Amino acid sequence: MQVKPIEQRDADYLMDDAHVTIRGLSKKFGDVVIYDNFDFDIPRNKITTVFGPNGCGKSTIINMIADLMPRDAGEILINGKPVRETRIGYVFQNYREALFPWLRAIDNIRYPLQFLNLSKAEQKQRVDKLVEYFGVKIDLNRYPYQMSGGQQQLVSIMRSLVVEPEVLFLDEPFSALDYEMTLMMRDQLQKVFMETKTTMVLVSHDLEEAIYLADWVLLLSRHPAQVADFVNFDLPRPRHADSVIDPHFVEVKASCLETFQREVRKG
Amino acid sequence: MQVKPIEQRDADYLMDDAHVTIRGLSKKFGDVVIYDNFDFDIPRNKITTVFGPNGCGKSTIINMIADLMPRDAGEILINGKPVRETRIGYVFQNYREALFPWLRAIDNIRYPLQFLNLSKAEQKQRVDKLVEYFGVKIDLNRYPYQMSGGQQQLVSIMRSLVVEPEVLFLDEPFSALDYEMTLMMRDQLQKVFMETKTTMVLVSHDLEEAIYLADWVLLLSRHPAQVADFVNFDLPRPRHADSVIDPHFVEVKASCLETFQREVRKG
Amino acid sequence: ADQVKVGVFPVSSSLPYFVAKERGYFADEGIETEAATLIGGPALLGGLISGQIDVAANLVTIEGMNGNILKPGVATYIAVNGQNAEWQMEQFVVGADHPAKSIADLKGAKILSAPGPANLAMAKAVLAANGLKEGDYQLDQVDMGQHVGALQAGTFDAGYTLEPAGMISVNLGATRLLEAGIISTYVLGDSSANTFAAGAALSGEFIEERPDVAERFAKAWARAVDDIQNDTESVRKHLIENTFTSAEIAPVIPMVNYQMVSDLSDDDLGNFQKFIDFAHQEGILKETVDVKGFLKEY
Amino acid sequence: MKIGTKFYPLFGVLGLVVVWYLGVLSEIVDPILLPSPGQTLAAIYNGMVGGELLFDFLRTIERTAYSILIASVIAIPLGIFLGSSENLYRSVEFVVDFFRSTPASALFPLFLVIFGVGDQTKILVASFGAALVILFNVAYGVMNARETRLLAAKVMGASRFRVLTDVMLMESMPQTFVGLRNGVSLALVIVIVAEMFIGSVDGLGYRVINAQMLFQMPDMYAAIFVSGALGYGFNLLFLTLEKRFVHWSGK
Amino acid sequence: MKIGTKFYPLFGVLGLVVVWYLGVLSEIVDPILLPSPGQTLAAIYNGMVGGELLFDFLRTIERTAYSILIASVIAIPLGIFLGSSENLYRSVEFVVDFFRSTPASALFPLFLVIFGVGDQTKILVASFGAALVILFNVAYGVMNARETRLLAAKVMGASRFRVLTDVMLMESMPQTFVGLRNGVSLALVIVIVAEMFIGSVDGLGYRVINAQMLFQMPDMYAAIFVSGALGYGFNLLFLTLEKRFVHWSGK
Ligand SMILES: Nc1ncnc2c1ncn2[C@@H]1O[C@H](COP(=O)(O)OP(=O)(O)OP(=O)(O)O)[C@@H](O)[C@H]1O
Ligand SMILES: Nc1ncnc2c1ncn2[C@@H]1O[C@H](COP(=O)(O)OP(=O)(O)OP(=O)(O)O)[C@@H](O)[C@H]1O
Ligand SMILES: [Mg+2]
Ligand SMILES: [Mg+2]
Repeated sequence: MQVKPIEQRDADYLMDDAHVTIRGLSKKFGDVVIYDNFDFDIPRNKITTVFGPNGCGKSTIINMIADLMPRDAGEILINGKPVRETRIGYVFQNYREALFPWLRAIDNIRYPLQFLNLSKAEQKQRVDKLVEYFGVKIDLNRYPYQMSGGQQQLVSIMRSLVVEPEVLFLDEPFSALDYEMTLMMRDQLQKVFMETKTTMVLVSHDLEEAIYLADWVLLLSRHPAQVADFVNFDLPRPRHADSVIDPHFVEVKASCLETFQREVRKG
Repeated sequence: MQVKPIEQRDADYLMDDAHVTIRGLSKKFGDVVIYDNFDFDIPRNKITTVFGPNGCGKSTIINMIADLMPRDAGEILINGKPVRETRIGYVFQNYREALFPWLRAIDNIRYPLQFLNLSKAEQKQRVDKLVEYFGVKIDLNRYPYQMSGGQQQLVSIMRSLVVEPEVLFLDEPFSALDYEMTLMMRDQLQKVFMETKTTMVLVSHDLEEAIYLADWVLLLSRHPAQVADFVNFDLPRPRHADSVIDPHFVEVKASCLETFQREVRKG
Repeated sequence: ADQVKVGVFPVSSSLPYFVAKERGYFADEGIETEAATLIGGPALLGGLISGQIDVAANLVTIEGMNGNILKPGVATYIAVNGQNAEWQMEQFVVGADHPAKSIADLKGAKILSAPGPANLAMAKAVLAANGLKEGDYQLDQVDMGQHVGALQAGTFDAGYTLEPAGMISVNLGATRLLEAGIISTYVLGDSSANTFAAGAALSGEFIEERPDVAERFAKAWARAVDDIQNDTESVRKHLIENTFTSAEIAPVIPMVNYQMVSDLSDDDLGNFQKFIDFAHQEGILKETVDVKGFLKEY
Repeated sequence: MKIGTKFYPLFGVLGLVVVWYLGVLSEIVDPILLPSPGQTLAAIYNGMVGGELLFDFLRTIERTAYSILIASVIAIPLGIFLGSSENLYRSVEFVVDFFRSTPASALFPLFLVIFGVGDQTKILVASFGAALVILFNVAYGVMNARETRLLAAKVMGASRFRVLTDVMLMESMPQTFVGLRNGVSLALVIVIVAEMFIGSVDGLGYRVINAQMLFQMPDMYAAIFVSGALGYGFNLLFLTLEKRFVHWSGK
Repeated sequence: MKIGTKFYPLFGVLGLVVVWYLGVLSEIVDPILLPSPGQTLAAIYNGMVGGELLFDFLRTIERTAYSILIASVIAIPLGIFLGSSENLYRSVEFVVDFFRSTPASALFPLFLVIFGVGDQTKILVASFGAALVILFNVAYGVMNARETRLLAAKVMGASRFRVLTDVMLMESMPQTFVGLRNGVSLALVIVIVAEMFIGSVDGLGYRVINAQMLFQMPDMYAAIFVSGALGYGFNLLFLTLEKRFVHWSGK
């Protein structure tokens, strides 16, 4: 797969049914230009994964979309509205620093509900439904530090989902987990996606993971960040351990790797 | 590939030209039996990678071989001699905590040489040779904290190689590095191996990495740790990015994954 | 020269030491003194008991006698300082705006006291002699350094204070003097009687082991006392460098009645004993002592 | 940790007592000046069981407790306020550090002038000293609040004020307790020094100085040891409180 | 950080001076008791330029420097020794903590008895206080040495002794500097209190008490402020040393 010049590729990643639209986005840190007049659309009800070299701006872009970081110029709309008027979810890489250790797991999950206009009963129902979705067997009355890393990240994901967000952002959500936990959590996330069809944007530094979970893989190059490729991966869900040796998977991976080696690493 | 009962598998992993021989090894932490009468041979001049679920005892075994941890019973010999009489190298996962931040990189590398009987000139020559091997372009007069993670781990590896160890142990040496760094460091390590043929034992929690680097992959199950499989992978070196889509690689990976899912995760 | 270690409390009561030192009287006797500045009786007495000093230039007599109870002879006085209505030291002052004209008028007042159990006991005794019972007033002990400030700030209505704080606060216009020499007046019953509240003490060890040095030391001391008695004005300058005294107050600061033990009259001895007995009666001294046993004439 | 380790501190205490006894027996120091451990223990016992020492002990506790209370009430909110803006904290940092470096005992005169000589001055000087320590720790705690938690709260829809109360306040708790522990030690020291030197009719400092004036050495050492024990006790108390209320700290 | 932030501390100082002036102008406190900032500054200037204050300042520096030197020489090796065996440290921990909690000023009498009445007592009490703080920090630094670095040295063939000198010693350095900074603050406080209350003929504490006795308020505040500045200066000095010698700390 050959990377086309920017102009021709537009059609590939500016789409009609975009959930998040990014137009003319610019961002500098000091003198370093991270984004320069960047346009991109994030598809609705899909998982878009973002893969790119360190420091290319993966976290920066989802932070700007989530309004956690100011942008220098440009417009970002979720469903045509500014972010402030949208419910979003965000899962941080470092769950240890994202959960509130002074609250029990269940209270961590409940925390964002107080900012919605919900009755106690509705709140309870939301949480119950979620717990059911995940088939959670762990004791949610424990404090985060009494749980394993995977359990904590699960709580973190539940906390972000309990508000029924329009878009869920995940910044390397599994990279602090060990291999087994990662495998389990990928499958949990996939299950949730299949049930809720929530639009998700997931940053990963593991190419295999990025492809495994994706409907679309966004490959970013750097200085400033550009779309090196935007690859569709349509292996039917649920995917499982064997998917990684499926020929289609291997092919997409090879193509991504090639792009990464050629376009991205040189940056 | 079917896993054979222990008795029948002996021949596979107890070999004639073993570099490290482990016999009747037992280790408990409190009431938890990690190893119980464990036998294993590590082949000479090969890279053996160890893969297994968290907490199965990967670090424990290499620590016991390296005499960093006492064993409850059993015998471990390197080249027929006890560890104390052998020069070994050890690369820790957490290079930040393994390097001495008060010494410049070059002094970190030189540090172990003072425990050998070498003249100043010989010491210098050793270091120079090593620097040449690695084609090091970084400034070794910097302090570790002034270097990137990859550079630090490189220094850590050089420090372990400078004594020309008989066996080099690496406990998840790249897992704290980012994707690009990891790719580069794998290739560096492979290069060193091809030049020196040093026997290496490398623990990895990334199956792809474990296979990519290995001549032999040791799959461990847990409670107590047992050899779930010991797989030969003989793709010629140097291996490179494309090797991971080589059919032989994919096949070995599929087999390992299957073993892992069936034998290991259940533990 | 013979070495003598002297503990010095840098207040005007130590004046003979500074005079003898600076006028070369010790040198004349072949004595070289080494001074250690020590604030307060406990430090001085501790020095005498442990043999770290040979002489305390100015040791409160009650404290010295207390030491003599624990270790007889440890503080043997060669000179004592008398204080009374004329030789002012302890006194009652009252806020400038306070209506009190005498100590008896201090009913209901908040009074500060010089610190330590002895001072507190004296203050209470004086108040009692003026018809004020405990509960008629509030009495707090306050470190000497704070007296002027506390009186100036009006935190207390009145104070049982010592020189030079008393004089400074009067000069500042913060207070008026109510009555001085009150121990003599109310405890000894005679406003002109000498209250020997402090003096120069030698350790028993010093006297026993180097009797000749002790004698020469006393001789030098006597010369200084003599100078002070006969030419009060010329000795005052020795206060400026050596004690908590500024050049402004040095010329006017009240003096105490410096006396060598050998010059004490029988009345003096009687008053001294009475003072010590009173301390015992107030519970400040565990036992009573015969003061004559701890005086040494040279 | 094995059960045996519980008893290790006893070795240390034993060692101290042995050294002390040797000092007394060898008469390196005059026995009048240094009483034996036995005499001191007896003085502690007599003083604490029905004696005056107990009363002084309680008075010192009372003063220290008031100081730390006042210090906390002022310094914790102020520390959160200052810590929530780095620029603001930088502005006052020098002044805070300067006063932290000023020996509290040198400040007695100033406080006497402002607050008078009563009990309140002792309490207030101690509060002042403790408040600076607490302030500084709370402000640092707030400034070092995990960025990620603040962002997490923000992204969930918490207002600036809610971020302050829900996250910053909680985040600063471990450091606040460090401040409280250092603060209470300092407050105790200042209270005792104040009782010793600015005049008082009770309290451990008074007992020390009084015993010293009367040259009752066993009583003096009794009071000194009780002071040490009190300091140790306060420290232990706050450690226990910390374990309870900041259960997540260090995990 | 922008250049402007360098000047933030000035705002704080300015605020302090303004409050002080207001206090003086409003005559809330008697002007005799609280001199104006200007008078105090003048007293500092006159005292430091050719006056006696400079001499006292230097004397206090000298005493504090000696104390911290003595404390370091004793506490650092001892701390390393104790810290290298956890059991050993546990044994003495209680005694160390106990004495750390004992107000150093309460120990004056004991030290007078043991070390005599000279200047050395002030220095030694201060050393004692500082040594406990340093000891405790060094021991913790050693005990918390990164396990991995110890293992790394061991696997490279370092003997137990070399591990101690090459790794533990270096590892404990950052914490040692924390101890030194706290220690020097404490030493300064004790030296000043000792100069105030044990008796001295020079030093800042003597200057404070002397000015107080003579009721020379500008001089007293001058001495107090110089004490504060000295404390701040010591702290800064050790921070600078730390940055230089423990360049890797916190990185
Ligand atoms: N607050 C900041 N101030 C200055 N530079 C920043 C800041 N945040 C990020 N950068 C820089 O901007 C670039 C993009 O950072 P970003 O965190 O988005 O990278 P990333 O793609 O998420 O990398 P990683 O894979 O390491 O998570 C990097 O070079 C980083 O150093
Ligand atoms: N010092 C110790 N004390 C008690 N238990 C220990 C200790 N070290 C390891 N263990 C336990 O022994 C088991 C094996 O530990 P080990 O570190 O060898 O696992 P590992 O295979 O290296 O795991 P990982 O993939 O997490 O590195 C684990 O269950 C661990 O909890
Ligand atoms: Mg990132
Ligand atoms: Mg491990």
